[in-house]
Amino acid sequence: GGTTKDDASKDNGSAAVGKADPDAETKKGLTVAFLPKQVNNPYFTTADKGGEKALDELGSTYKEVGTSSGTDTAGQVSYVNTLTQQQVDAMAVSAQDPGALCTALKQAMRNGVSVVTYDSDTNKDCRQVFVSPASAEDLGRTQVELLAKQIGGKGEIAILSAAQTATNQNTWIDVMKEELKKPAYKDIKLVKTAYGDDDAQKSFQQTQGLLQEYPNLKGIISPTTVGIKAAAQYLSGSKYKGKVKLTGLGTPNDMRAYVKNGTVQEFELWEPAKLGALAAHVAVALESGQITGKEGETFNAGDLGTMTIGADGVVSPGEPTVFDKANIDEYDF
Amino acid sequence: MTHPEPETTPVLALEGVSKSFGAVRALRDVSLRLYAGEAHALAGENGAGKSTLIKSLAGVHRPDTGTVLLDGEPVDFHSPADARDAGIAVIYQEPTLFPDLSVAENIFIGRQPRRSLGRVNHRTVKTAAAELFARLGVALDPDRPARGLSIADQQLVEIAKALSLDARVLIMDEPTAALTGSEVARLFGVVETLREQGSAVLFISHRLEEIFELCQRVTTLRDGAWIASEPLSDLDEDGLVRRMVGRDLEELYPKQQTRIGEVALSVRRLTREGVFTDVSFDVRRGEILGLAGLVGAGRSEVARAVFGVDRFDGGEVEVLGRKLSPGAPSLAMAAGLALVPEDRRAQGLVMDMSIERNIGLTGFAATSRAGLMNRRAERSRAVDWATRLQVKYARLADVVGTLSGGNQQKVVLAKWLATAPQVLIVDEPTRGIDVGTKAEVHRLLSSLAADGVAVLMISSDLPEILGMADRVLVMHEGRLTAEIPRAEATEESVMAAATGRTDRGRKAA
Amino acid sequence: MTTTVEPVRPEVAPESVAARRLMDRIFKARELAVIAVLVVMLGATQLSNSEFLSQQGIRDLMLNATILVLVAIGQAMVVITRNVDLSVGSVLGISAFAAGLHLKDGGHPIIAVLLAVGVGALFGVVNGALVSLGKVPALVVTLGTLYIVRGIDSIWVGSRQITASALPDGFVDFGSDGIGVVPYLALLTLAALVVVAYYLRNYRSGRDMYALGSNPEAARLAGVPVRARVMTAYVVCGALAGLAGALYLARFGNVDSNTGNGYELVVVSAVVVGGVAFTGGSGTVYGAALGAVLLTSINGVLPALGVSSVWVTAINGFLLLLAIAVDRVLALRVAGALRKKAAQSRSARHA
Amino acid sequence: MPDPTVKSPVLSRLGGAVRWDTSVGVLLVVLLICSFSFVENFGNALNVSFLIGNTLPIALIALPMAMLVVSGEVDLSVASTAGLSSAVMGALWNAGMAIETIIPLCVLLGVVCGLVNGLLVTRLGLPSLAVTIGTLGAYRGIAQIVLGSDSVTDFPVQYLDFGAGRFGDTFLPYAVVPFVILLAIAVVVLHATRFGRSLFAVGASEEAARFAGVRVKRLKLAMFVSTGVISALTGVFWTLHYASARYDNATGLELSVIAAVLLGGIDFDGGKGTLGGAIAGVFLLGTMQNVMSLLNVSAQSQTVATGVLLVISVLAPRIGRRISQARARGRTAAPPLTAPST
Ligand SMILES: Nc1ncnc2c1ncn2[C@@H]1O[C@H](COP(=O)(O)OP(=O)(O)OP(=O)(O)O)[C@@H](O)[C@H]1O
Ligand SMILES: Nc1ncnc2c1ncn2[C@@H]1O[C@H](COP(=O)(O)OP(=O)(O)OP(=O)(O)O)[C@@H](O)[C@H]1O
Ligand SMILES: [Mg+2]
Ligand SMILES: [Mg+2]
Repeated sequence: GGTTKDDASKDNGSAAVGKADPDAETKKGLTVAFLPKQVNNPYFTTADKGGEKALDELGSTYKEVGTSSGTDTAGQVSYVNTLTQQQVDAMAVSAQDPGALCTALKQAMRNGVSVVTYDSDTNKDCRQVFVSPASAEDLGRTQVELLAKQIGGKGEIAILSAAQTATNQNTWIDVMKEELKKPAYKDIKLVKTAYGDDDAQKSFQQTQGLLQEYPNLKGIISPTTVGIKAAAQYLSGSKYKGKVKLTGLGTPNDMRAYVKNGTVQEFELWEPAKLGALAAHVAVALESGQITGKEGETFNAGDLGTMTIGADGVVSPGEPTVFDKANIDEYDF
Repeated sequence: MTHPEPETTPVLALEGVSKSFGAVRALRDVSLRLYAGEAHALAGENGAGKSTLIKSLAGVHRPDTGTVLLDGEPVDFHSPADARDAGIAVIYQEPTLFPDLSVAENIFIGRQPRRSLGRVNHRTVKTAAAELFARLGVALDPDRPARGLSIADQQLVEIAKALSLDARVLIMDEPTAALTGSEVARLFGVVETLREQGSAVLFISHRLEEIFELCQRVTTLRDGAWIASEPLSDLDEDGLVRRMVGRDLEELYPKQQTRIGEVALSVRRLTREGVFTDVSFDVRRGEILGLAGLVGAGRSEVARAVFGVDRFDGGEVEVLGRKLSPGAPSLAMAAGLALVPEDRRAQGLVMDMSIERNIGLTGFAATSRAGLMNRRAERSRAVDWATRLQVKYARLADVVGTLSGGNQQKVVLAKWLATAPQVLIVDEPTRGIDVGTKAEVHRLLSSLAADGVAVLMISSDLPEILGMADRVLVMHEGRLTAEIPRAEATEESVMAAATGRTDRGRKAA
Repeated sequence: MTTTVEPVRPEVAPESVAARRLMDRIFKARELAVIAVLVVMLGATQLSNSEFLSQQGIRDLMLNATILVLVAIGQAMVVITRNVDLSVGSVLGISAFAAGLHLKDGGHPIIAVLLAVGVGALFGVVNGALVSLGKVPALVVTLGTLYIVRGIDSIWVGSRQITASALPDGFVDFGSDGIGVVPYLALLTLAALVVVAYYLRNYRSGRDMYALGSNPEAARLAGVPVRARVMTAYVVCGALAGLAGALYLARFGNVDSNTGNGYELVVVSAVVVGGVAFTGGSGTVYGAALGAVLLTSINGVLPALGVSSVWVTAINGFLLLLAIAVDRVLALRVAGALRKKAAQSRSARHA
Repeated sequence: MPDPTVKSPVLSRLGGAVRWDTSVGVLLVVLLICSFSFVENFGNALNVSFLIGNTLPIALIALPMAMLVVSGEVDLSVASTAGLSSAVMGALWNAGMAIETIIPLCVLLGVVCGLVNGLLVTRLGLPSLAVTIGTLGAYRGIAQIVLGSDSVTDFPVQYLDFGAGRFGDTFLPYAVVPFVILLAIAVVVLHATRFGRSLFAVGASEEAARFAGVRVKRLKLAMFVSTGVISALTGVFWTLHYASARYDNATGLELSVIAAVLLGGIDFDGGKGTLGGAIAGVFLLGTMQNVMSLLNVSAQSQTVATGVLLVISVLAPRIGRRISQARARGRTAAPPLTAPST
């Protein structure tokens, strides 16, 4: 723990209910812990690196802890508890489960730790601010747009998701379904949502199954980095390469080979580093008393500019980036 | 020692060997010499150290002190394989087969005949095994798996395995304990041939007449110590017993006159498909009923079915007028039945548990209340019976597997006698038990009968059946072929019925 | 030492030969049962979905099976010696990464495959040494090495991953191409299968493994070099897991620190479904391979039938139960036949 | 050279000296003392209550699991049973049922799950490892069907408090009370009743136990059912403790339980071990993880540490025995070879 932890925890003892002072001085020397869904996951590593960089610039300390499995909720809870014990100043958590972390997070807040969620949210009374990668509406809408454009606005499509319980996947899928009801997409039929559990092999076989079950399938949306990568690998080694379109959320490094060999035309993702950086700024702003997590509060987020907290304490770094053959080599994450 | 020994160098010898297991001194400064062309017997009570001596010769145990000499040269066998490669074949006291492999492969494992590229020649393996069985006069299918073989058949496979080595030294630890006369005769014929061809033979048996029949010299051990090595021509059975136990032997078959009472166990038309058919008999209080037959006649199977370990397809069993439901040993025990099974290692004892716990296993009714154990009662029950049967042990908490074969058998007896049964079934009760203790066990059975217990005694030891039974039943191929009263029971009449020549015996009811 | 027993006239009683043939047939039936289930399942799926057994479909089925089959072969060998190797998933993951790293740095594909096999064999040596030198329960030891190797893997790999773009095209194509409908990977796997099966059946050391699993104590008394055999089994198992890792890389074009996680239970299931007994000494690698094919085919069949993935886990579980239950019923039949046969041969003996 | 002495005798002789379960207990105590004195933040009541609360699910299932392993069987479906119980709890709560009705139903569910395992093992004679790998998938699959991707969190506050709360400011979670009661029952049953005696006998030699009149099948069935029930209850506890009913709750817990039980000296071949050792094993692993987290040891290194501990747990007693044997041999070999006396 840092040297300031004692006074920090004292004067923020009731951070959640305190009053925001936008002009308060930005504190230095804080310890902010990142607790991703899974350590060693390249996506989260990039995001957390972003957070680390931002914290460096802010003069605070970064640390990362977490479970090596993405579905070890109990493990995540015990990490929250440990962080509470270690009296870090703030934690940025990507929740594996919206409810399971609640008790532990509330306990953390009672002990004066500021709690930010990023990437995946918990119930909203269990954290102060949620840093959303991009708004669910944006993500759902743009992915449907991308695929519709590629398949010429008509035909059967399917979704390849991660686990059935993945909260943000489900939110995006709901938005996509709403979106598809629009008249512009009346010739597109969503035939199935398959779940690959964010496991390369399972996602792979689910893709096979989709293509066997729906021989007329024109396109697949996979709003998960593992899923899109597995689907792309299967398509690129099969007779469907280039014929069945694939889009969704993926990282440029994962997808580079498939974009170049023509399996995939376009896909998108926000920049995870920005997500992490924003989470870091939010955490420091909370600890400094500049914000409390209420709608309308504003704070300075460094390179990202001035940010405003939206409804339900959600803030997001902006629209996702679309990657294609032309721009993919400009990115490295 | 003054007894003359051959002038030549012994093929295999032990000089001053000692071996301890923790506090137990199993061998103390023992020496032994085996000469080519001579059959040497090893005699001693249960736990005298005979098996330990053999294991020291065979590279299983490493002696603490002393040397093993091969052709006069000291050797250091690191493993059984070393001994085998030096031309020593061993039949251990307990069969050690591979249940999943075919009988033929069991015999040749690790040294199968090969064909090109070092591949195993499966055909030769099979024909060679068939040839060995033919030599031993055994009708075993070389292709059948060893799983499910009776103890006797397993022992025969072990014998075939040892013979297949064509070894210079053949060591046999109680190979005949489970065999009947005809198999023993065949075995002795083969061993005799080997000996004449110049092999050295070391033979252990608790049947003294076998020792006199096969061997020329004998070494006696007592409590791990060497007592004597001498030609058998100088000894008679009593003399040998005196060497072994240090005193004269009492009557081996102390049969008491008893009052035969009501029917205690009644078996009616019992049938288990493919194993035994239509078996009916009664055992009365105070009576010892002998059940004789050749190996594989199905006697053990009947006993197991009666006790409820195996299910049966037809017929019924009554104990003291109460019908037993099939397949429930616990109910049979509650009704007053006890079974001392033939295979003590697999069926009689939990080898990894202590002596105390093994004896305690049958006594929960007496040593627990409302399910809770009474440790003191458990202990005193175990001490009582272990002492009564003269089990030789260091501590009651010792694992039963460390006892010598005969002492293990006594623990099995103790475990069942402690239940104070009304009907006692004993299957080969004295297998591997030394003469002294055998007499003890016989006296015990006899006095139990005198106390009104009904005893059904299965034994392959014909003199034992003739000496102890009030009545003899004979089985052949899963059927009862004769019922012979004590007065008429002779080796001839029983063997005739056992081999299927039923005209000599009276037809069973 | 060779035996001096001269070949003799095969004078086995005629009825026992007949009985043996019967047993043989029943025994083969155990593996035939798995094949039958497989055929029925694939046929039914084809009826309801004609795309299923298209060229692409058949190739996919074979490709899906290869990796699990490879690992199952090695596992079967270990299980036959009455041991088990739970660390295969972790070993697969770490050797796949080793191969990937080599390729990423511009290495030669063949060297990369050999590297993966070598890494796998190395962990096989560790497992084999721990199990046979310490004479300790294999389950605990390999549960330990499962954790250890997984931990080392994730420390070493960190958040790095090898993606298709880092691999030479030829290598990735090798993962999906083949001769006609038969993929290269399947050919490789088949070769491994035949070699191991032939070895286990026809070499002394192979037979030793069955003996060892059947009765370890007896094996020692019979002079079987127990440690060497256990070590061989573990090394082969590790090497095959390593090879599987390399093929995984070719097939999926992707490894990270989670590759192969949880694979041990799948492999063990495959081996059990294939009729290799956990008590050692029985079963064949062909059976294990069939078990693996059956399990992976189920995973291919269900999506092709349009069964919602919600049901897949449950159906997989029930099918596994069904497979072992059927196998058991068949085994009981064999025991029954043995009993009848014992009665017959007894009549022969005392005739 | 390989020591060819049969394994069991020596084991019993030196058993008193190097009993592994006692060593694990000692190790746990030493670890606790060191942690209390040297690890910052370890000793306060809140942390200890976290430690206990997070370890309880494993400890609960370890009770019947240890006994099951002693009897020579194993149940890998425990975590799936817990998950199924959690999913059913969530589904029924969503359907508006009272929690007082739901919990007995979950117990019943545990009985059914245990019965299925037990009947397949005892009636069909299937190996439990294979059966429970099957039901591991089946139960988890049913859980997924029952609750789908829902996550139910709105259970009544007093129950959630019971699951997560503790007595005042002490380190004792409420849930410790039922655990201690169950522990006491299990210890008595395994070590002081005829049922327990029979379990050991069955595990060491099923055939010999059957010949001694032990009702092997009934005994095993009872153990599978108890395991099912405790697993289902653990599912309920898990749901309340983490305030979340999901189909994937407790995934992978079976390996943790088995690792802990084996670490505690329960012999996987059956017939050996003590409950005290098993529970010491559970808390040793739990404490180690807690301490390592507090010391900022990464999850990956913790995995390695767990594995190393497991390997040591089986190697150490054997190496110890080997050393004392060598010493014993050295002693007896000391006197000079005596000349043959014949
Ligand atoms: N592995 C062992 N560990 C401890 N003690 C042993 C071991 N093997 C044998 N003993 C002890 O050594 C002594 C001699 O046993 P051994 O088996 O050699 O007797 P035996 O003469 O063969 O008896 P039997 O006629 O009953 O077979 C016995 O007291 C036995 O308990
Ligand atoms: N589990 C089994 N499976 C198959 N066959 C068996 C099994 N147990 C025994 N048998 C066979 O049943 C037959 C009769 O058994 P067993 O030899 O025990 O009878 P017995 O008359 O008691 O002979 P013994 O003199 O050996 O006691 C034998 O041929 C044996 O091989
Ligand atoms: Mg002996
Ligand atoms: Mg018999």
